[in-house]
Amino acid sequence: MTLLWGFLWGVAAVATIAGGAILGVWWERKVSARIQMRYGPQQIGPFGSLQMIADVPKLLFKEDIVPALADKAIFKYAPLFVFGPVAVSMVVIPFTAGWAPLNTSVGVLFFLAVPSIEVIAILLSAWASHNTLSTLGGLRATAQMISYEVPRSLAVLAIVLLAGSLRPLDVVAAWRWWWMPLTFVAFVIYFVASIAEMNRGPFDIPEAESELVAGYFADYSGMRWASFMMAEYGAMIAASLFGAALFFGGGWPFGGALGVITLIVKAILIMTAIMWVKWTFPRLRQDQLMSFCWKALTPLALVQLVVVGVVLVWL
Amino acid sequence: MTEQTIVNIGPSHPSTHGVCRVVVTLDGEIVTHAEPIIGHLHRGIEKMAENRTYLQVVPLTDRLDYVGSMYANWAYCRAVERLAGIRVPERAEYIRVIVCELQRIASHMMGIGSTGADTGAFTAFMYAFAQRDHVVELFEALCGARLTYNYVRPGGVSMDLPEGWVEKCRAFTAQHPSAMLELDRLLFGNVIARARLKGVGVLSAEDAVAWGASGPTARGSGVDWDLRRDDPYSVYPRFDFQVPLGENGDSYDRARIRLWECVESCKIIDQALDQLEPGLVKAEGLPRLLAPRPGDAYDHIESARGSLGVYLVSDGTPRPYRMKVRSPAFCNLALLPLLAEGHTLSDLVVILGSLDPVFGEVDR
Amino acid sequence: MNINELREHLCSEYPDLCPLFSVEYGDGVLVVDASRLHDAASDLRDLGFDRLGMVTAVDTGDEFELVYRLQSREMHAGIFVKARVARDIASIASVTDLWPAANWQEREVYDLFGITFEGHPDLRRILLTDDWVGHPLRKDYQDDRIIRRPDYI
Amino acid sequence: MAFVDDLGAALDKTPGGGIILTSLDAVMDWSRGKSLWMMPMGTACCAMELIAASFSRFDFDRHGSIPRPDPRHCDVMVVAGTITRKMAPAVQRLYDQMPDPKWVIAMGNCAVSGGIFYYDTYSVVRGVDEFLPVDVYIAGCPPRPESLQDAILRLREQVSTDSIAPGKSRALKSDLPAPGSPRKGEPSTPGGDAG
Amino acid sequence: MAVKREDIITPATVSDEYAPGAKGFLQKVSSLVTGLGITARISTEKPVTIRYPAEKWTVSPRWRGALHLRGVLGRDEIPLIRHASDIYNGVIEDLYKGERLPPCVGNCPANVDARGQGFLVAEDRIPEAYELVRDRNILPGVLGRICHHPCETACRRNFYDEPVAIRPLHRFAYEEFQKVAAERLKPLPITQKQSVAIVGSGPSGLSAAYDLMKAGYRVVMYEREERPGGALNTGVPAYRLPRDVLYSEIDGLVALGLELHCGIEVGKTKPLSALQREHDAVLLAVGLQESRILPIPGHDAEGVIGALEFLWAANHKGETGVRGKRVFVIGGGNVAVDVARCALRTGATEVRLASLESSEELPAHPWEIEEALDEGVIATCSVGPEEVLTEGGNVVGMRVRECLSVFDETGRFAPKFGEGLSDFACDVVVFSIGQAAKLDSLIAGTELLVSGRGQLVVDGTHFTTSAAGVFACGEVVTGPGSAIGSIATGHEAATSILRFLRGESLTEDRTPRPVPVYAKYAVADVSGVERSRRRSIMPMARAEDRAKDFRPVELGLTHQEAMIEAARCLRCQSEICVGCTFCARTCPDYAIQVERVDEPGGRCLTRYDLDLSKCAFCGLCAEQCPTNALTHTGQYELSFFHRDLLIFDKGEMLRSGEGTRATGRDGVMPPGCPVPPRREQ
Repeated sequence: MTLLWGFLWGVAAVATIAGGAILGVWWERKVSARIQMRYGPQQIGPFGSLQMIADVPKLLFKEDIVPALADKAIFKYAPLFVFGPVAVSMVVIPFTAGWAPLNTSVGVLFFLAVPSIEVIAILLSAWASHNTLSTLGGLRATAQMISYEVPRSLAVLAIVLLAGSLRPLDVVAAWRWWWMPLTFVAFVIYFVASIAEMNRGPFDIPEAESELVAGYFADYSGMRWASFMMAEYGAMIAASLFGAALFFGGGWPFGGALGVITLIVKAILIMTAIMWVKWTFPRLRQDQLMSFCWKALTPLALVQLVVVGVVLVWL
Repeated sequence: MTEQTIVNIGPSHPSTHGVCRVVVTLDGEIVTHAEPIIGHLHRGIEKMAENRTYLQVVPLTDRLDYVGSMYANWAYCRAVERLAGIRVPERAEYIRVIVCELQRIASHMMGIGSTGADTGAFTAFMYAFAQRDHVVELFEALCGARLTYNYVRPGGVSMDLPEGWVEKCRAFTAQHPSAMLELDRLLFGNVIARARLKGVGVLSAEDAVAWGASGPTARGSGVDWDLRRDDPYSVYPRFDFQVPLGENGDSYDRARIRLWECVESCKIIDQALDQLEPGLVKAEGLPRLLAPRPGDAYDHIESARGSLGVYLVSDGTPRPYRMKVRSPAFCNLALLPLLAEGHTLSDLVVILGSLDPVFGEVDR
Repeated sequence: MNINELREHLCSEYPDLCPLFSVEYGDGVLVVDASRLHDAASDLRDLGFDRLGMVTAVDTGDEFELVYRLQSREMHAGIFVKARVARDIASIASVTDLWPAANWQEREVYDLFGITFEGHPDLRRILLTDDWVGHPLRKDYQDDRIIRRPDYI
Repeated sequence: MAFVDDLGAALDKTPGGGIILTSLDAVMDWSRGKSLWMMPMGTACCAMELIAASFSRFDFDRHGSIPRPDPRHCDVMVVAGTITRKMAPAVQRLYDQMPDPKWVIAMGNCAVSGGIFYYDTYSVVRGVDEFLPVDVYIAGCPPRPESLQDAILRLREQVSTDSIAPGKSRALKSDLPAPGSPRKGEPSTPGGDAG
Repeated sequence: MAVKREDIITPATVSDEYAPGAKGFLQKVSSLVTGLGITARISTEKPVTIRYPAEKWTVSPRWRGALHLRGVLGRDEIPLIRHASDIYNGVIEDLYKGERLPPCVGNCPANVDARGQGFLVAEDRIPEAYELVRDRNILPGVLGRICHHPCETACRRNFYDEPVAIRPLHRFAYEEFQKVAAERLKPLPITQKQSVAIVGSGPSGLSAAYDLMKAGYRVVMYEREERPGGALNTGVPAYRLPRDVLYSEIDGLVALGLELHCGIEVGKTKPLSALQREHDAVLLAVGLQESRILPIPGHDAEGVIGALEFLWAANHKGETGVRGKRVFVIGGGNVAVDVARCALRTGATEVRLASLESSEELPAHPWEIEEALDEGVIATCSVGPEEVLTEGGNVVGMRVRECLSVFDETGRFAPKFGEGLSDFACDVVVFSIGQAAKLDSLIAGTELLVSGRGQLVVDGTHFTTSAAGVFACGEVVTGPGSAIGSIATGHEAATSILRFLRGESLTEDRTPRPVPVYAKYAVADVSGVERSRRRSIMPMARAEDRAKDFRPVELGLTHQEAMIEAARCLRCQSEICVGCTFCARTCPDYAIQVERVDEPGGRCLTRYDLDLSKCAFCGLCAEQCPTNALTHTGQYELSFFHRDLLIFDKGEMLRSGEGTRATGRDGVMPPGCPVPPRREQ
């Protein structure tokens, strides 16, 4: 029974992520266009919102190229493992007060841990492509994603510390507005680390267009490539939702369906901010990225943790 | 020492600015050797010029440095004029200065923008390109082409300024410096961009001179050498302008010099427009077929990339016997192996971008 | 520095180069023997010509004329150095040791004219593919792939 | 494109599959036509206009066409600029790397026929159609970005006639020269005029 | 955000560093915020995108798009500039403003349609060509020999190779016309009651007379000499202008209805006031009658003579009294050269031409000087006359002073002399430094005014004098000038008279003749030019032969040569492609191929192929198209499904240049060529 329930939730999550990614891509194209003094997609649907509807069937029916030198089995199925964890991680998001698809006591940990499986998939796909640039991209991605787990987790830990629970629903329930100023630094760290986790600008080093062409997915075409893109946008959506839930109180101040909408609006704002950052800043270099993680973000997260601890003690 | 990887970048790669192939030997992510392989755009223009009349070579020179066609036009025309002893009317010289300074802006916008794109700041590229679009529009109104102008001709320029052009040009120079200031804040003031550009690809002044670097590449290293001021040609001595210089010789200096040169170019354009007087724009009585007496001549100008020279040999027929283009981008690109060594792959791209090569000119 | 001052300066420092100096179209030209080119170039560099602007060659029919354009920052002057080499033994000393700038430029001349530069560290083709046959800028270059533009003026 | 080919072929053979095939074709042609991602194969001057085309002023994104640097993600290769003999193998290779269905736009006269570099040069390929199947030719040296937009819109016309079933593509209502008509404009020797 | 322009100062060094410590940290953080702020601000602005294809970009008028032809030979006729004299200036003005005025027409003082002449001659419609020229140039046969041809100077052929031989074609047209003159010269009907008297039968008077006759007026002309022609008769040497040509052309005019009375000197034989009474208007075209002689020491000695007198003697008596003598001609103008050459022909042993100007600045036409030098005239340039050396009242020599410069910086005549003196031995000194009018007897008894310097008071644009109904034209108004210049004034004066007779305002709606400035051409290098494209060479008598007598120097073109020469005309500004092939020649890519047939009656452009796929869009072809037929279009939508569609043939080149798309779809069928009729041998 649980299995069936889980399967159904999985399908729903995949559908949500796919739909969300489609809209996310459209939103990104519009946001980046406005920042760049352009209009962006315009011709299909109102404001070009159905542009991705045209893109997806096309990608679906594109030739599925498997390079001759690639490790065929791994090459073919690695994209699934990129997309899967992101989809699965969605199930713990507390959409509104008192309701999450999967209400588990280690939900926060689950959310932080499960998407990390993606790293393995990325490394596999990069390796399987048998392409120097892809391999470099995969290696970069691995280093980056594993490193940024640390400040990200520490930042979330600040909230967990305040809430006293790893259950996302509990965290949302315990959330108070004054947490916002208190954990602002933690949110910034979470925000930055999430961007790095999902390999987006200014941390898109693994797929750096101007250096590695497309990095680890350089040799993927059609739907397989689309699943990488979907994973990226899915991760962005998941991170935005989760961030909105944890740092901005989920559906607060509303509950029920209105709470879901509030959460989504908050998440869209965070997503827009992620895009805004991407389309404003240059890209960091690999070593700078690592030193930024270990020398700036991680200590800062620790400091934040201490501050939160002090506040808790003082209370 | 770990095993070395050989990575092949290009010839079609988003950040090689054209069709350059760089064979990079990597030790981890560190470049131990970068070997640019050029010639993918070698079209044999110098050979073709030998079977074209002097006038017909002008469109060919357009295709040399396609980001700064006016320069190649001008350098070539100066060589022809020197060879054939043509005196250029003053108005034509002013117009040449104006269009070439506009061209400098257009070209530098491309250079700065691609520096942005190389470091991942694509939006800065868009902003720079929007400024370039203004210049391109001015050129379109002037000579009817957006890129390959064929405007500067032996003996002057092909057409006089159209009506209302001066006002449009003034409107552009009025807004351009503040746009540049904003771009400076967005790109060169940014902490990430500085981290990416500063200390990357440091070129010493001695190396710059010995390797024949010129233009912003040399000036970034503090080599105070600008043909417009130090070997004055045309009407440049009549203008008051400053030559921006760098101290460190890194990619940051090379790229940022371009930005400030644009501001200085605006100054020159304003002064030139003030001093512009009516008159002829082309030397009178030039026949369709120029046949300079046998001899050779060289002339060079300061293009956006450095000192661009044209060496012409005439044998007395209406066609050049030999044309050689001294391409600044070619000489600057030769520095890449020197600069890239010891940096990461990401930096290699930035260094290549900061040299701002245009492969039409490198390969000819 | 104008051309006469340059001539005086050159004559006072290196009297042996003086008789080779002439003026064409306002530019100083130094015509040297191919065997003496490297010495002359070295002298000129010591004189203050710190930049090598251009190295190129002209196919004059039976000989190649190598043209070096030197530029001096302090003197604000430029000078040509020309040397002729025979077509069948087209070879001349490289000036890469004096100016590293000559590296690629000499490779280009080698590529397009087939003139070898002795002492060049890395004399390979640069613009054309490595398996290219012939040297295109020679006047007698033959290539079936060239379509001659009809002679029409 | 194995899956699609098989599907198309299967539908074509199945009785009654024609209807499904037609509607599927309609969906696919619409989808492909509205989402022509470009592989910018910019080598020379035209590359500048190609860049300009996707930038603020001309904004290809409006048509759903975005430039992707990676051939694997692209549908249409825009060959913009002179292709030399040294470059041609690389272009060929990039084309081969693109997944089917794929199209080629020859942008600018250099890519169409060598253009200004047709005569007297030893290193230029006279037209990219010597080794790639070109779908749309754009004249211009360089063409305006609008020309490229026009070409993309025209390519949509052509894409709209494609079918996923092999050999089922409809003929494009275009003005192709009559079969067997001599190629116009071949160079002849000058003369015969009194000018 | 807006920063003042002045506040943007280039830093001394661009290597900017963050401050150390906390300040630097703040700078770093604020740089991120600044960046976000800039992108946020810009994202609120309106995008700069052009929404193609809904919004189409209007390209600049100079846009170099796909080429198109406005018209082609064989389908479109070349317009002949043929209008009544009184609206002619307006027509020229309109053409000039519309940039449709051919340089040859524009540069001719009388605006003779040389382009139309070329067209008609090439079509073998030579009598029509003659009549077309005669409309504006009353004596084509005469001017075809003596004109200084400003048309050829401005001819656009100069830019390509050599000018079209317009003047020899006038002469050729005259010679051909003589064969059919009898049937084509019919008296013009007199439709008006009024009549006009013209004093003087020089070129200006004749042209005015023709204009008035065409308008239907009776014209009576009075000439002082026994034969008509004015200065052409008295001044121009016979080796340049055989008198029978002059007389036969004037006879032609008489045949058209001109009443010519020779041997009547108005003012002596018949008073001017009588003419004013008899006729409704009087036109004075009396020319200049007197040579100017410098009042230097010895100017009244025996052997000093004026140029006009000298030439009169040479032309009428064939003898000037210089046989075996040394002649010293002072002056550098065309008259001086004529004098020198006449002196040679009348037996002078040595002829020396002394001019103030240096040899480059000589006012005489270079070809005249060249011919004179060929014949043995010695030129002494940059000298000013100082004194005529006399001995017993006879000339024995000439002393001259060196002249440093003739004109000052502003271009005014202000000769500067040096110290150097030199003497030349000679027997005859001819002053050829200008002429003056002698009007006292003519205007006696009328209210006409003369200025203090003896010149008639005339309005220089409308040619009215101080007396109503009396007009003046020709050199008496303009001073010494060219024959074609006089003819131009004749047309203008005729217009004034027409308006006067009709009672219209002289000035209203009257466009002054525009004098466009055309580029001066350097001599082109024609070494690489095919034979067929070069100018027909006018056969000349050998220099040694011609220096001895007054037989014509130029021998004329044959029919064949003339036809070929006329076909060389580029029909400038006609906006009809005539197949001159210069676009094809100028094209750096050999993208254009042009062919035409030149059979009279079937002249046609048979082929015009533009290979758009090779075109570099450099604009060189359209820039130098002499006819402006080849133009750029604003078309920028140039995408094709097939490479062959990029080759535009003649029909597609004639497609509409409006709109933005040049697909070749709207191309029309190439217009066919008329079948050339077989020429009768």
